[in-house]
Amino acid sequence: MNNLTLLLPEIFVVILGFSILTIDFFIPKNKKWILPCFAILSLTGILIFTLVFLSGKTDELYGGILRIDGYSLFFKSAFLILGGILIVSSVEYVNKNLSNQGEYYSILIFTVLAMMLMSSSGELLMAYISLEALSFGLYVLVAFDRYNIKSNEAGTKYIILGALSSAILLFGISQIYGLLGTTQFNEMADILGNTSSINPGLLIGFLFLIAGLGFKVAAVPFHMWAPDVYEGAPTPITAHLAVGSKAATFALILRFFISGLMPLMIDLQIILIIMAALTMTLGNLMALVQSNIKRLLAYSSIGHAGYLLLGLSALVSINQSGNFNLAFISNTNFVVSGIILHTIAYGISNLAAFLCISIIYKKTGHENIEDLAGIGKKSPFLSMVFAASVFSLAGLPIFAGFISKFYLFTGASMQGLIWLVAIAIFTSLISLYYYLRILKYIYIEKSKDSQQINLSVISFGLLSVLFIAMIFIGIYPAPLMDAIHHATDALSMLN
Amino acid sequence: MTSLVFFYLASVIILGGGLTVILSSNIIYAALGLMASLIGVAGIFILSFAPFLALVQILIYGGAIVIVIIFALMLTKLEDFRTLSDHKHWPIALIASLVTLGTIIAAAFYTPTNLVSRRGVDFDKIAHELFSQWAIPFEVASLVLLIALMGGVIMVRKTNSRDDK
Amino acid sequence: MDSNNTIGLHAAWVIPLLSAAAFLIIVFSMRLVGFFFSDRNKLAMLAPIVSITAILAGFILFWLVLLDVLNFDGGSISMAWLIVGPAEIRWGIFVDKISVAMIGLVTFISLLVQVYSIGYMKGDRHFEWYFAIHALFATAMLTLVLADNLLFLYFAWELVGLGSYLLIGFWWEKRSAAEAAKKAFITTRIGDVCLLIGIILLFRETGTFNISEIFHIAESGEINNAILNSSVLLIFIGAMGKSAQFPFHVWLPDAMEGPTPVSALIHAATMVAAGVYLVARMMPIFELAPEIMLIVMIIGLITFIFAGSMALVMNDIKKILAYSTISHLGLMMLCLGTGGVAAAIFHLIVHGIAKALLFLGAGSLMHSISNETNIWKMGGLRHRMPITAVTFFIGAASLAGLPPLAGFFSKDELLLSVLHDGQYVVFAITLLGVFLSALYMARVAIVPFFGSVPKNLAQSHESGSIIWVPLVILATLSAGVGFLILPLGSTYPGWAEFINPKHHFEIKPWLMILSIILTLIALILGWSIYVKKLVSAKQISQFIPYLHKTILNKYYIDDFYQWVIDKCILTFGRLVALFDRVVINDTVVDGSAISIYLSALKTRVFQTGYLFTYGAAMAIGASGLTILWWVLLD
Amino acid sequence: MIELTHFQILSGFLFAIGLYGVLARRNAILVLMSIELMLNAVNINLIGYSIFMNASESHRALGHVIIIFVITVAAAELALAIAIILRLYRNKSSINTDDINIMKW
Amino acid sequence: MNTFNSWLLFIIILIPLIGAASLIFIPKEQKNWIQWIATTLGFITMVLSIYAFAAYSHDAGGFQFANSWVWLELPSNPLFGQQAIELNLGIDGISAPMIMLTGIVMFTGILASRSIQESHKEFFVLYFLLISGVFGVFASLDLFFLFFFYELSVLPMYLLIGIWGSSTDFKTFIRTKEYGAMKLMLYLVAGSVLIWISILAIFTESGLGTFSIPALAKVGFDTTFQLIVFPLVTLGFGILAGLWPFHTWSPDGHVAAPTAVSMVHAGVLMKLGAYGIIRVGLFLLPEGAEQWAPVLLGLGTVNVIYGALSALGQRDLKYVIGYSSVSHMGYVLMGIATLNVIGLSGAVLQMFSHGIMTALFFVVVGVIYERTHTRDIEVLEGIAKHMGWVAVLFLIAGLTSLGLPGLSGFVAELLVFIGLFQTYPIAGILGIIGAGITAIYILRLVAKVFFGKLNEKVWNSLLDNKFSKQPDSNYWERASSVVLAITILIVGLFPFPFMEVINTGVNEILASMAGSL
Repeated sequence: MNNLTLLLPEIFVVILGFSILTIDFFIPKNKKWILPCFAILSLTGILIFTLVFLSGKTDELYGGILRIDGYSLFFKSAFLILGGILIVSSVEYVNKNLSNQGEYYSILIFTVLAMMLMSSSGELLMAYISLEALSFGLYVLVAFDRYNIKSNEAGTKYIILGALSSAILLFGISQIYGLLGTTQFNEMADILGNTSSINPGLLIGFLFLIAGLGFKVAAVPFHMWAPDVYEGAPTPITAHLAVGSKAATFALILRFFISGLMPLMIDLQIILIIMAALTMTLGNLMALVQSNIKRLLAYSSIGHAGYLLLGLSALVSINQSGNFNLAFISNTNFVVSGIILHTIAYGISNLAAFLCISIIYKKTGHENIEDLAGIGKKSPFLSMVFAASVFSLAGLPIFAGFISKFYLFTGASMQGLIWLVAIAIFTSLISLYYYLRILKYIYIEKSKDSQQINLSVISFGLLSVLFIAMIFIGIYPAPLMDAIHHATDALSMLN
Repeated sequence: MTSLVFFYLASVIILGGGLTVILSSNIIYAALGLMASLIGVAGIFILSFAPFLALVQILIYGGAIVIVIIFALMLTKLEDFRTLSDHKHWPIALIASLVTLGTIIAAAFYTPTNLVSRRGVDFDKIAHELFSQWAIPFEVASLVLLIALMGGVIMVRKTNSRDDK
Repeated sequence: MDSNNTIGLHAAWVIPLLSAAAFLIIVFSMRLVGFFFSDRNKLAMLAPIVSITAILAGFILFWLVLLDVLNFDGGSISMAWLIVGPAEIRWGIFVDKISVAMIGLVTFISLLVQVYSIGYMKGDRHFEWYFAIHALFATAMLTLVLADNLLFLYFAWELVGLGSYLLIGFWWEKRSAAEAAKKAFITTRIGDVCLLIGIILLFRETGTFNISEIFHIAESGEINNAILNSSVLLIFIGAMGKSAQFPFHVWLPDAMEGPTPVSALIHAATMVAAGVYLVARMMPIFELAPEIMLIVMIIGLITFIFAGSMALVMNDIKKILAYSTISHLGLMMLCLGTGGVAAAIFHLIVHGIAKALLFLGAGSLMHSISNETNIWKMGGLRHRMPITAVTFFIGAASLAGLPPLAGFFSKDELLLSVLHDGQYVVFAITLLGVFLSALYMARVAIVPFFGSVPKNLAQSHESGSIIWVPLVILATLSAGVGFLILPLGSTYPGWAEFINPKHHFEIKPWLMILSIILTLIALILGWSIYVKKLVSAKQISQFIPYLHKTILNKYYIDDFYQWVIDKCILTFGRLVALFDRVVINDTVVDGSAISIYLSALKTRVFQTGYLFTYGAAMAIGASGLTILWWVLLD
Repeated sequence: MIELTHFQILSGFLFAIGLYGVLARRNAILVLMSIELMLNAVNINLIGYSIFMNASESHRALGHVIIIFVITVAAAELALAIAIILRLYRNKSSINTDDINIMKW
Repeated sequence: MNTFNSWLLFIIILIPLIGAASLIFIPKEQKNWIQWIATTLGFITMVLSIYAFAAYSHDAGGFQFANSWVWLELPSNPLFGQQAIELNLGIDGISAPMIMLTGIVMFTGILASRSIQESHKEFFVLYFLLISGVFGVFASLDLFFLFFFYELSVLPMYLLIGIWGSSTDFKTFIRTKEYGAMKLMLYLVAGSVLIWISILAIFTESGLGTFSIPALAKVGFDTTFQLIVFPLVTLGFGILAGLWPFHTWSPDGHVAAPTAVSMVHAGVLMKLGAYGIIRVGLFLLPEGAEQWAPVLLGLGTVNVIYGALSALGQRDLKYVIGYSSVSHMGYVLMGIATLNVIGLSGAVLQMFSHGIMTALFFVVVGVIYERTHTRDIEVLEGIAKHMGWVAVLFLIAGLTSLGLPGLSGFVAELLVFIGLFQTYPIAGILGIIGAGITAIYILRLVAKVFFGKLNEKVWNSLLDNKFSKQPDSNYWERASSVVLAITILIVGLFPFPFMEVINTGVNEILASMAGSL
């Protein structure tokens, strides 16, 4: 019998979403701050509840459609935290630039729900429908700034290409369903492990599926929407796109690959390698010539997606043939931990960067790199956090990005992908140029006016939290790694 | 054999409708072509012993979607309805679609399958599956619809709030 | 060696340390005095007192060492400085007769020059600093002569160069002084580079820097002949640099930009002799390389003649003396080239004393006539400055080789040594040089002191006692030191035997007479040209105009060097710098960065902003990857 | 007899037609219509597999279930897309995809 | 005391980090507080670093003050079991002098930074980060942390140069500080890219699952592997050491950087590259080193001659010094390439000596630039008249640079030459010739800039009004430069105690090389 109580966290989140929508009717316009406060408090409550309630529980619902395990627990908590951070970072932006606050927050919360479901789904249809829920939320949120033509354009592009990608993804699912007869990850692994050769129909299935997922994580050549949409979306939503949707998709992909596609990985590896190489090269290269900061970070996040893809392609070691053996997957756990760590580190840094951008945008009304000039003087704390996030993204110590990159690359090179790692490291050198360019404008260029930027308590608090998180993970990642190892172990236990 | 005739008939309708959608220079024709194509798909469903799906197909697509599209068309510029043109890059589009087509068809021929003869699925079974095994995705789908609804409202409604300048 | 613990040996290493201590005391007190006393000048005399005390103590200790050497034949003592794997580098001293003689010379001349300087440098802005460098120089020079290993010698060698650099550039506010200091350092540096190469080459072959051990190994024939030859040659080039041998002689005349006492001490008596000393010291391995000995001789000869000819046409009194120094150093080298160590060292001492005397005398002259150096603007000063004049004459006559002054004996020994070697052609040319040297000595001694006194010099008068006392002492010595060549009693068997017991004192009367005649002819010629004006110098020069002009322009060697440095090396440096900037930096480094940037610019046109492109990329990407995968799997 | 291949080819053609439409049409709403074609191609594919599949009934029912989901999502997607496109139309007076390129490079 | 010793290195790394962290919380208006805290912490660190050197027992040898802490557990692996990344600290005879060098240069850098005009707080925060990174590299016995600290020391460079640096602008030749900073940063990270790749290669190839250097040294890698990876390591670290033709960041970067940063960068960070070649290249990949030594030697020789000639052609004082660093680092590379005790010891001593010397150069030039706002050799003349201290100290640095005996440069270069002559006499000769060229450019500079007649009118127009009372260096700058000068003298005159320690380290490296060959 399915123990539906295990879904309590999700149910609470749904309830929270609806209650916000409802409460919105009853509060006057000038009291809208109640909404985010309520949302954050509830999310915190749900987070604590989830941690207490789900820890140590391992179960599957409906024969594996949803999996409750350490892995999903880790990501659920991460997404709940992310939801909280996104809401906090949205408060000021939404207040100033957007109407329909209730809808905004509730949709945001629904996307959190969708992400939670993605991380725990163990089946393609469930994965697809929660992916769509996330996408729909994002379509709306991207276009939320209704009177901003960029936002409209971003929304249009996003939804049309999103629909195209979901058509492609669905075609892939249909092929897999038809040729394997199942959409369950576990069963797929069994079937794939038993069939000796793989047929063209399945190739289409998996590749179209990967194409659809690749669209979400902005992997080359499915990345082209990303810069435009990142640029046009309201800044907190850009952060969501860059962090939330990407992390959730990777959470899904990881579970899919490890519990479903492991037998196929030797064959799939080459495609992933090509995609990874293209993604990190192109993303970092194109970021060199950007002048809009959000667009720049969009390309940078494409580059980071490339690093994560590098991790995916290193799930099995290269130069091995034949069936599973010990050496073949001996380092898989290492790589998976690396991917998760990098996702987290990258997510935190990116959140900090986008938060800084949205604060600056609020004050200056511009998002071009040139408009960052003199921020270092105007707001030392803000610029320190911005600089830290930029360093972290560039992968320099003492920030989180360094250890995560190192860990990921070490794992990949242990799997024999040292050449791909070399490309990755070289692209990260290229990336340093544009990151430094940001720093140049922040600290070195002088601004025309000397108007101070005052941080609100909320922004200050959130920035400090992110800053400390970046540094803490950077110099003492052991606690986080512990949690990640638990998550990883849960994943491989299912294998 | 009869079924094959019907299948071809449906195929002709579907593909013809599809071609109208992508080739017609009049948008109303295109919308009608879409409708024809969708109804053709409903025919395929009937051939596959899935009358419920056919019904859903006609109701949702034929009844709702095409109407929505036509409404949407009415809300936008009417002038260029009859002068639709394609991109000047359409050959690339053609190549892309032909490559995809080639891949899919080649795969269809090269893929060994383990088949039985055509048979349907009981309506009861579908209903049972949908509301027991797939209850949660179903709930999530409702969430998707809700979000779409909210999104649609937000996008289109006029508000009196301060941003309506 | 059982003599390792003699008092003299310990005294020997104390000598340089005293001066080193003096240097440190002066340098620190300079700042302390400035710090504690507002009026620095009151305590300015502290510096000379400290430094002179040190050098005086050194001079006294010298006698102790000398006594020791006479009794025990010297010895060595050392301590570890650096131990690296197989290489053990030690700080050590080695006392033998040559080094003892050099210590005597250095301490003595230093002492006199420093005393002299109190008067000469009075009131200078950097008075204390002057004595500090003197002390530093004394330390280095004494270390140089005492060093028992080549590396330590090189160490001191370079420090001597530093002292010279600082003293030449003492009046650094004068552009010419700054340039001269630089030139001196760089020119000698070229020699030093070769010297260092030679030393390390020897180390590579023998595994030691110790001079006696090197001799030992070299004599046993364990060193490859080619390497021995090249290292000996390199060492000789080092000596050439320091001793201003042709073609490295250019720095010495310029070095006259320094204060005159400095020229007396460093650029006449001591430092420039270091090269000669080095060759003499290394003679055992030079003798193993006869080809190099020949080169030494030839270089010496060329220098002797060339510098002599230049000394003959210069007008600046200090320059004349400088060229004369070069010329005499050439003579010593020539002699060393024939193996005449004792003679060369003897001449070194004699020349050192005499030349110091001449320079100090010139300084005395200049001091009283407001630093005029052109001899043609002087004249008739023998009446105004009798002591200076007389001592100057003695010095000049000694160097010209007039008996019974010291120069006569030493020159005689030198000629004898050349003759012994059987180099008759060389001998003939040397005689020409001897003639030249007497001639220019006559010129430089006669022109300023005879004739009529120019009007602007009417006020000139004799210098103070602190200046003329050293002159007198030096003159006395210059006259008397020649007798050291003769055997004096039972403990002293004559110079040659003292230096090398195998040699014996000998006299060739015809040679003596020949040299006396030559000298006299030269002096008379000088007398008749410059005093009696019987022969016009101008006419002679017009007789050979091109040669005269060439000599006057120092054979264009300076110009050539200037050209090499300015046009070749500097231009080459600029070219390399330009290459670095334009090719390596701007083209290769920036170029690769820019090409990445440009490729990004080119690539970004694919991001058209049109949905069509984005969708096409996705579709083609998806099916393209599928096909690729399919192909790869088959 | 109708065979699986028929379904697959029909689906392939419809998918390709839809894809062509998405890429080649300039009117945003026509693009959406083409996407509907692609989704229907997926449905044809699914129903084909579902009825020919050699598996238990619940597995075959899954095909139908997926089709229902696809239809639902397609409808919702279309509605939302039209809403967003209309919003764009209000601000820009055009639904021509060629005009939607403020952001590029 | 033993507990203290085992924590010593950790404390040395930690103090600057604590300094950086604590300075963040001090309000930026409290300039005095900031400076005093920085100076005090710097002094303590210097004392500790000197203690680390002095207390290093050359009799015992090996890695001393060693201690390790588990930092991050790696997932257990069926191949090599449970492993962890450990913070593994310890110094041997090669790193001990480097630690001391860092301490001295860092402290003198702080003294020389008193004249920073703006944003003291940020400057010292970044400076301390840099310092902590440098100490970390020298003290780490773990490839991961070596790399970690390496990157940490690179991290603040861009801002340090970009904000507090200065641009060069002769009409025909312009280099902005942003350019210099960017180039330096990209170059250093380019080096770290190669290092990173080779670290990963070594880690993977060893199959031990550990980054610990002593453990990896025992592995004995495959010859082919060594032949491939050694050039990567050498190039990576070599970029930092100014290896030709990857040296161009060094002059441009050092010229643009503010005084203290130039000091630390040219003085210590470049050594870090050479240190890396020894520690990673020679220690872990001896066969590769053996095979590639001639190439390294050739490049080192080019460095020496090319750097010296380039320095000869410069107009900017700091560029001369920048290129002289390139030239002098050539000796280090040559010394390393000899692979014998003498040459290698010479290289290590040269690292120390050049570090101190170049720091002294930069202090002095920094003073001149601050007073006159120009570094143009064509403009400056005879400034010794008003800047006695500056002139004397510059001369000391210059003489060290040209290898005058009695100063540290001589001992180091001499050992390198002796070492070279044992294996590659021709290179040795070229090296000595390089020292000759050094004499030319240094003396030319001294004669041109410091000597000669001062044109008072030009001087007054150049001199910053702030300094019209005392154009010479102030007490802080004097203290800073005198400390450096005294160090130069001590090492030059009494190298024995230094060489004992260095020798221990070098012998161990070579013994381990000989063992694995």
